Amino acid sequence: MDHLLTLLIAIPIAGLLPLALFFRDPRAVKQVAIVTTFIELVVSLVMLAQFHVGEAGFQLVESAAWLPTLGIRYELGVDGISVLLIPMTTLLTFISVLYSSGGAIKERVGEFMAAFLLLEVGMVGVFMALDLFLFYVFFELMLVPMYLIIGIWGGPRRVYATLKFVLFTLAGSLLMLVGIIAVYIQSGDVGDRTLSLPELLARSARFSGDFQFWVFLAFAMAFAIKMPMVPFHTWLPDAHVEAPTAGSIVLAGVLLKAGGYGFLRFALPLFPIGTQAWLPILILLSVVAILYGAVVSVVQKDLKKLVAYSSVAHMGFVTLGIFVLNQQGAVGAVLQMLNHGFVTGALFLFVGIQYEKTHRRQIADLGGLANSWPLYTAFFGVFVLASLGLPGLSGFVGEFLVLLGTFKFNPATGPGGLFWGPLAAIGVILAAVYLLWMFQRVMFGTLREAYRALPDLSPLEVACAVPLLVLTVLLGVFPQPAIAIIEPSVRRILAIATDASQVVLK
Amino acid sequence: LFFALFALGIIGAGACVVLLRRITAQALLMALTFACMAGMFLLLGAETIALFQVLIYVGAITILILFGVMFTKQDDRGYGLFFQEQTPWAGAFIVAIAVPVIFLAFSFKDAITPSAKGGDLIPLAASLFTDYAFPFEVASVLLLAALVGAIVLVKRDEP
Amino acid sequence: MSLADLVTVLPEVVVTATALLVLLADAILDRRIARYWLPLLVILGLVAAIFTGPITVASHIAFGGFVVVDTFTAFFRVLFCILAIFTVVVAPEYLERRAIPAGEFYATVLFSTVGAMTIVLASDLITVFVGLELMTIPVYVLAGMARRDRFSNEAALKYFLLGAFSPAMLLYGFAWLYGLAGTTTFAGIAAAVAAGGLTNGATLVALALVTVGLAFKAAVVPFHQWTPDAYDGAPTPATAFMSVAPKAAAFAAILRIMIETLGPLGVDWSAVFAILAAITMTGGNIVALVQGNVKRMLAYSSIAHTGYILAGVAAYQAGASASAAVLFYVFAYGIMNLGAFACLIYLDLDGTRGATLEELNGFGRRQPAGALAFAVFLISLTGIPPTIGFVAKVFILQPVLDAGLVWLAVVIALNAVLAAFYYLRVVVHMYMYDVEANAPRLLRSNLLSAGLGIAGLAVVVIGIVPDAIYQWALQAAAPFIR
Amino acid sequence: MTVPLGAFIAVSAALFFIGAAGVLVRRNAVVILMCVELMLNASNLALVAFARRAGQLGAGNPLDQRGSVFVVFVFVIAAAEVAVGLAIILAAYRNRPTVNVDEIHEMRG
Amino acid sequence: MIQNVWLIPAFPLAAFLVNALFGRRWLKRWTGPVAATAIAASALVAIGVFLEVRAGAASTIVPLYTFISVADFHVDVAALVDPLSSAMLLVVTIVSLLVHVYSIGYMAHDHGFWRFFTWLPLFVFAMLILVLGDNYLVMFVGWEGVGLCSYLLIGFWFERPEPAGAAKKAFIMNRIGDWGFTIGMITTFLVFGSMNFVDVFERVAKDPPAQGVLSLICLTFFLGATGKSAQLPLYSWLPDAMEGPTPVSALIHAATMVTAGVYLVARSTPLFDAAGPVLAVVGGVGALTAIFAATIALVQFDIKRVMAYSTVSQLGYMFLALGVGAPIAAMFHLITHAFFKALLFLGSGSVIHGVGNVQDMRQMGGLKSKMPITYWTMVIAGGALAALPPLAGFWSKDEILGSAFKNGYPLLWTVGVFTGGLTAFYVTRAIWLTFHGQPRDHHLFEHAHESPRVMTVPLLILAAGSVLVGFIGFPPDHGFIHAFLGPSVEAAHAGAAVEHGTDWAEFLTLAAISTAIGIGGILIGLTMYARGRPDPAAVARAAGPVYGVLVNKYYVDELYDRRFVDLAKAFAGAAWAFDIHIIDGLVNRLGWAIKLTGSGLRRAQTGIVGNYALSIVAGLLLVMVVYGGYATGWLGR
Repeated sequence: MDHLLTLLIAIPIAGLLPLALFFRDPRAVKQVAIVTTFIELVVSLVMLAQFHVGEAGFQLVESAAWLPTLGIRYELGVDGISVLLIPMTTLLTFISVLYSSGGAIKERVGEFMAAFLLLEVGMVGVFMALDLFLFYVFFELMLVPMYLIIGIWGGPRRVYATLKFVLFTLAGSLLMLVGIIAVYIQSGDVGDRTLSLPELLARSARFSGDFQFWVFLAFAMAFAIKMPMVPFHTWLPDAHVEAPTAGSIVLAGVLLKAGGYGFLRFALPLFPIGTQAWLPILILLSVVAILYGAVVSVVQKDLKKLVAYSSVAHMGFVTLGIFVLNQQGAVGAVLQMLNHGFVTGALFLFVGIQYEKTHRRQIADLGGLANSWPLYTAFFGVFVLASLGLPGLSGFVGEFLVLLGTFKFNPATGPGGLFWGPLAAIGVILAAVYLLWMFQRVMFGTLREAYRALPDLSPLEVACAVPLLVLTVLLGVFPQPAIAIIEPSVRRILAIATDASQVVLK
Repeated sequence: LFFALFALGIIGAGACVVLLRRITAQALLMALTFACMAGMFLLLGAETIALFQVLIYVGAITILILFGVMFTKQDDRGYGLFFQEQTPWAGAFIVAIAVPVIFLAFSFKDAITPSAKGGDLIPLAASLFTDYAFPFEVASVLLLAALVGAIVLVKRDEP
Repeated sequence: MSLADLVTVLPEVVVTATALLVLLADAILDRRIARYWLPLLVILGLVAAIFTGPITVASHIAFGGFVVVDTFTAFFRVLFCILAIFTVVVAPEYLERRAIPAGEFYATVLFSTVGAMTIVLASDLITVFVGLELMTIPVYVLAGMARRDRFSNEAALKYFLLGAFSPAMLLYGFAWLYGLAGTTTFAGIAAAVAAGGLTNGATLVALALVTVGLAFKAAVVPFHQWTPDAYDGAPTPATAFMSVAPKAAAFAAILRIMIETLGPLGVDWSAVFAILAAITMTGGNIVALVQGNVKRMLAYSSIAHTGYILAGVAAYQAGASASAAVLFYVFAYGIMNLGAFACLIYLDLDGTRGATLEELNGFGRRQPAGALAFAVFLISLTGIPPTIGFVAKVFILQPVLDAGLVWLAVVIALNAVLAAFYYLRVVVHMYMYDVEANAPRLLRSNLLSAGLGIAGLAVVVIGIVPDAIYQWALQAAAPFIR
Repeated sequence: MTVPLGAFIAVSAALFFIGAAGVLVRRNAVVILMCVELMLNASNLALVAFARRAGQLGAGNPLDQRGSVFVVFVFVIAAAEVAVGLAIILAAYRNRPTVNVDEIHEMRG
Repeated sequence: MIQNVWLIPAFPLAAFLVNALFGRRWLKRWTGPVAATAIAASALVAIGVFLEVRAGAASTIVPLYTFISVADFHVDVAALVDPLSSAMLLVVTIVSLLVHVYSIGYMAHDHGFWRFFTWLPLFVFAMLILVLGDNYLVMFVGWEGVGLCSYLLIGFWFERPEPAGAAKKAFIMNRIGDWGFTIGMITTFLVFGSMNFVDVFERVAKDPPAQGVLSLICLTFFLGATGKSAQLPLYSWLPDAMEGPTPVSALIHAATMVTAGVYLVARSTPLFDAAGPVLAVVGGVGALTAIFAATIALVQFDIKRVMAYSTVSQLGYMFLALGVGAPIAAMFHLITHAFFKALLFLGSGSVIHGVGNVQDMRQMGGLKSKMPITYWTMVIAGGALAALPPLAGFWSKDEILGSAFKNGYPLLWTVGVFTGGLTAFYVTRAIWLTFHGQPRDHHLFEHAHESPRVMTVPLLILAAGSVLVGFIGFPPDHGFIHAFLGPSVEAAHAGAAVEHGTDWAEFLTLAAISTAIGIGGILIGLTMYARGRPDPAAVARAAGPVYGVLVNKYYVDELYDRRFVDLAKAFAGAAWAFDIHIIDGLVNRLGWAIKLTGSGLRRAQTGIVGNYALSIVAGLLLVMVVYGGYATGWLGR
């Protein structure tokens, strides 16, 4: 089938219809949502199966005129990077919906599921869009549903958190919009104006240095806020703390990836000169994020906040890997994105489960849970270990490759890999510190009477966790298949991004 | 000579309208201004316009205003209240703009020969009903609309 | 004046006729019947007007060159009719609640529409001025139509006094233009300007006066202050109408006069417009930010939108895309802003003033359909895809950047963030807070819901496939390419 | 005897700004209305003067129609405005017996 | 057989999976046997492999699958079978087997039985990966794996705070070491373009890179080693690790895991040889650690802690050996130590088990009669530790000291010998306090009993080992082990000592000296504790401050736990405050400022028409000015 990607976008929208039909009946709504997201998951796997491993370029491309007067196209396609991120997205969405249908969401189920399906459209679309305009549309499309999900089903300070989330993201993305239009206009200097990525890359001419400098900044702002990179990260803890479990899972698992993905997909290949210009600052910020995020995580009192700050650190590895501009780094970054998607998603899932049972999230109020919840402890433990980068679990491979790339990083001026590498590696130690300390305080020690009666994981919750667990282990033990998919595309992007032979306009 | 007279009349009366405090007097002075304006038009050889001027302004509008004055109780309170607090500012701005503008006004050099030689009625009417037919119609609609509006606004609520 | 001439202005004739018919019908028909038939009649008339006028035509002169019907005219004719229809659709229940004479209301709306249409027909200063007045005077009336309501009175009074003051300036500016060019037709003036005879101080005076006069009509900061009070106090349907139609007309006039007529002076005025645009959008947003009353907040936000549109005007050197952007934005703004105001009609409060944020709490539960529509309009006003508001912003940004006004583009972007704050806050109150005890009663109105539903749908659909409209706007902008 | 066009324009300008000043400084709605009328008249004067000038330059009729026609329309508009204006003032006066505009500021901020 | 070497780790892994999945619900008590049999199986395979290698099979690489391969970076999961690894395999599997068997008895009454026997095989698996890996990355995987298992097993009794804390401490300290390992490994790749031992060693032999780089690599690796093998400054986790079950201490924290560091350095001998100066560091640290830990061990009363510090000290010996360029000696001591230290732990475990979970020696005494087997095995082990000929410890340790002396490190030699004396003293003290003299706690004494056979049998086997293993190093310098390991570790300077035969004279003198000192230590111990003169308490009082320092372990824990941790927490707290008040604060203030401006502008909206008109006029003025400005050009165009 040659419209697979469009299908991926269409399925959730189609799911809205029956949803609207049974709007008032929670059970039916849940079933509809689960079925829809499951079909979506299956289709995305089909897409993965259809993908030809080893080819660098875009595959399953669909292209049609959208705004012919402006030469803007509806252009979809996947390459080695997105073809893995999309199934991750669909899986996490499915799990979120599955978990939420288990009673985590009690009121306005219809609205919730609708928001989630819309959200899925945006998330899937972001990873497939090849036209900058289309990409932006999907990028923003993720915003509103998440805004509602946090704002309606969130915690006590949800309104503050959700507004903060939206304003931060908008501030960045609107600047990016200006940048996109600037690109559109500049592209007119050779041939017709266009925003289609393949088209832009195909044109041998490059934008002028100054132009790249500023436009890259515009793009970088959007992605850096989305990632989030220090110092634009402060929306993340609030958003996560207030968001409902499912929201946190998807927010951490997928939305943050949009930033890293955007860097790789658009910022690097389109603005090599700009990249070079901003490289030092971005590397610095990445390393700062790794250390800073970890350090701040150590003293967090709220479980979700801790995981949130740890995400900051983890995403620091992603940006670091991207901007050392070598294959190990970039591949590591992508792997780290996948890993973070599964692991942090899982961590939020388990924090959520724990909260559902105990109604406490302050680490101080917990303790000794391992005594009554062996299953929970086992799962949670594995994900914690994966998150602190234990070899044999998914966290390690990505971080290791990023570090390797960092060591290889050897700029003409300024500190090189042998300076950044060890610094970044300290982050790995710190990860062990805050995660294990948290684990000790929450799971170990004597169990409180109040929690003695609480049940262990329910079958549903196990069902949600198992796929993530399996993937975490597989990615950790057999990363090569994934790498084989990712590497060619990464190589291609880096080739473009580091190719100086391009003609520079003006 | 006439010009000076009329100009004096216009400006003087206008100023009084702004400055005086007895409202009826103001209305009458406004009428005077209009009258002088008509004179000006005569000087410029636009009898018809002058005629309209007398009819519409000196006649209709002044009457309307006077009605307005009658209908609304006028409180003649202290001078301080009678001008707005912002008067100094207003004066400053107005002067700042007026001076250069009036100065620039003199940049129109051509001389005008005041003559009573008129007869602009026919061409005026003609153009009004041929070339300007459309705006004319629109204007009539405008009057209608104004009529309706006025009625709607002032009529008492029907039981 | 021949029959052919009349045919060219058939839509205007039709609308006028409808107005008279309505007055007549209102006079003779029985209240209860009138209730249903008047709106229907008006809508039929407007639809007829849309179809009696050509949608797209090559430039076509009539009335001895004093009326020009071109693609631009056609675009705005349709737009004005649509807006009028929308207004009439949302109004009835409200008018009834407020005991506002429906017939006169509709008629006045129609008169104002005719005025607006006249403006886009005009080919010389006189017609434009008459048109402007014909458009505005009825709007004063609309504002004051809730006779018993002090706020309505106040709104009307303020609007009238200022609305009489600033056109005097406009008129005086016209007078000088006439004096300078020796003619009142756009073509003539343009020719004179092109001849380059107009670089002396007197021109600047005229230019300034004209600018101010038009800026006032479009509610540009610092000539905007009438807007909040007028919008706030006027009966809500009237507000909905006056917040869009006159503004659209004002921009039509601005395009005609500033670009088509005074274009060659551009270097002078485009810079001023750019500055005004920045001030306007920023000022409007910042003040809107601190409003507690949604109606008033929307009033300020409409000022901010003026700023965005003005940016498009300022970028007119980018060519057709600029004018097209203005047209498209005006179109988009018309639908979403009218819709947003109309959504307030649901809330049945005493007095004409709008609901406060608190009164909107839990609106999402009490009136799901209306709330959804409102949310769509708000999101569109914010400029988040996939809505018409988003594409409109994109279309504006493109010429702005094309004209090299990067700073203005950035200002627009940042302003959009500010706007997001207060627009989304409304959504927050509708969906994220629970209903309060003293929440106002809700008006039940299928007609209103239907109208809003269609508008909301349009906002989204056009937001996804805007190409047709944009192309139309491009054609409409054709007259301004030079 | 001839009078320079500038003089006429100057007079009109003067009147115009007198009117404007009136609008700014007076508190009585009716008076403000009068001042607006003054401003309109100022425009009229300018228009006619210009028309005359144009007429002199152009052949034929000594008075250019455009200007005079414009003036006529201004008359019409002025009349309409006054009518509606007074209506509004009266309507307002019913609910709030004052014509002092700066006492009418319930809506602000 | 070698081709099937992957079976060795496979069995424990299988056991782990089986027990993990079915242990809690179904297997319960059977998890023990399952694990034990699995280990037994892999032990058999290990023996097979060992025999083949012994038979002279060339060192072979058994690839399994590609682990990571990006651009020029390529790493397989592959096993390197050579004498070194095969020997290690043997030790690991056998000791593990014994410990498993022993644990079945020791843990019999623990409610976490199944958990124990889930983690233990996992540990063995990881350890075997560590041993077998043919490159640093895979080794690192095992390296972290064992770290994890030690974390899990130290924290086995997680309900109590101490084990949980100790576990965390262990893991984090190891992480600090691993930081070094990571850097070393990546730098290795950057320098040699590979992580496989074989390639790296070839390249370093062919064209050695700059001394500085090499030193960096070795130092970082050594940092890793200190973490894992509890050397200064990262040793302090090991004593705390005694919070774990005793068999764990025996297996992980005595016999196998802690020796990983030694194994790493021995593996990398070619690198370290190339980087001369670093060796000195290694040796120095080793010696320092040895004496440092031994002194602490002198005064401890918790029997397991004595053993722990002794382990640290013995590991110090091994590093000393490596430092003086005698990797074989190091491995030799590693092997012997594995046996007698495991025995010591299991023995003390059996005591603890016998007296009902008491570890304080001051409450024991006179247990000799109650538990003879334990006693005698302990004595043998103690002898081995004290390096009494002809027990195992004697040969290995003496070889270390010997090579230290011969290769020209007299200072290290002296330290070593002196430490030997201390060792002898504290082991004597421990055994005496435990088994001899009058029982100090009668209640406890009454209930004391010999452990069941399942525990004593392993003791006996180990005892046999402790006696005999030493002879694989006989005759000194030319024993079986030297011939066997020589090729794999001394590739750099192959068979340095082989030309001339054993120098018996030298050997005997050195041996005599050290043995004498050892016996001296024992005698002092005996006199003090058996005769009570000089009375230990008196000595302690006399020693005064010194004694205090020793009892408090040089206050290192205080330093680490309090100072460092508190500092770190304070810093982190500051960072968080910064986050909230500065970074986030700025954002909120911005919003606040905007709102303020808004309400300011709002006041301009007075509601008075006049003012509005005024602002219009003002605007007019403004516009005129700007127009004028552009027209006259003073605003530019």
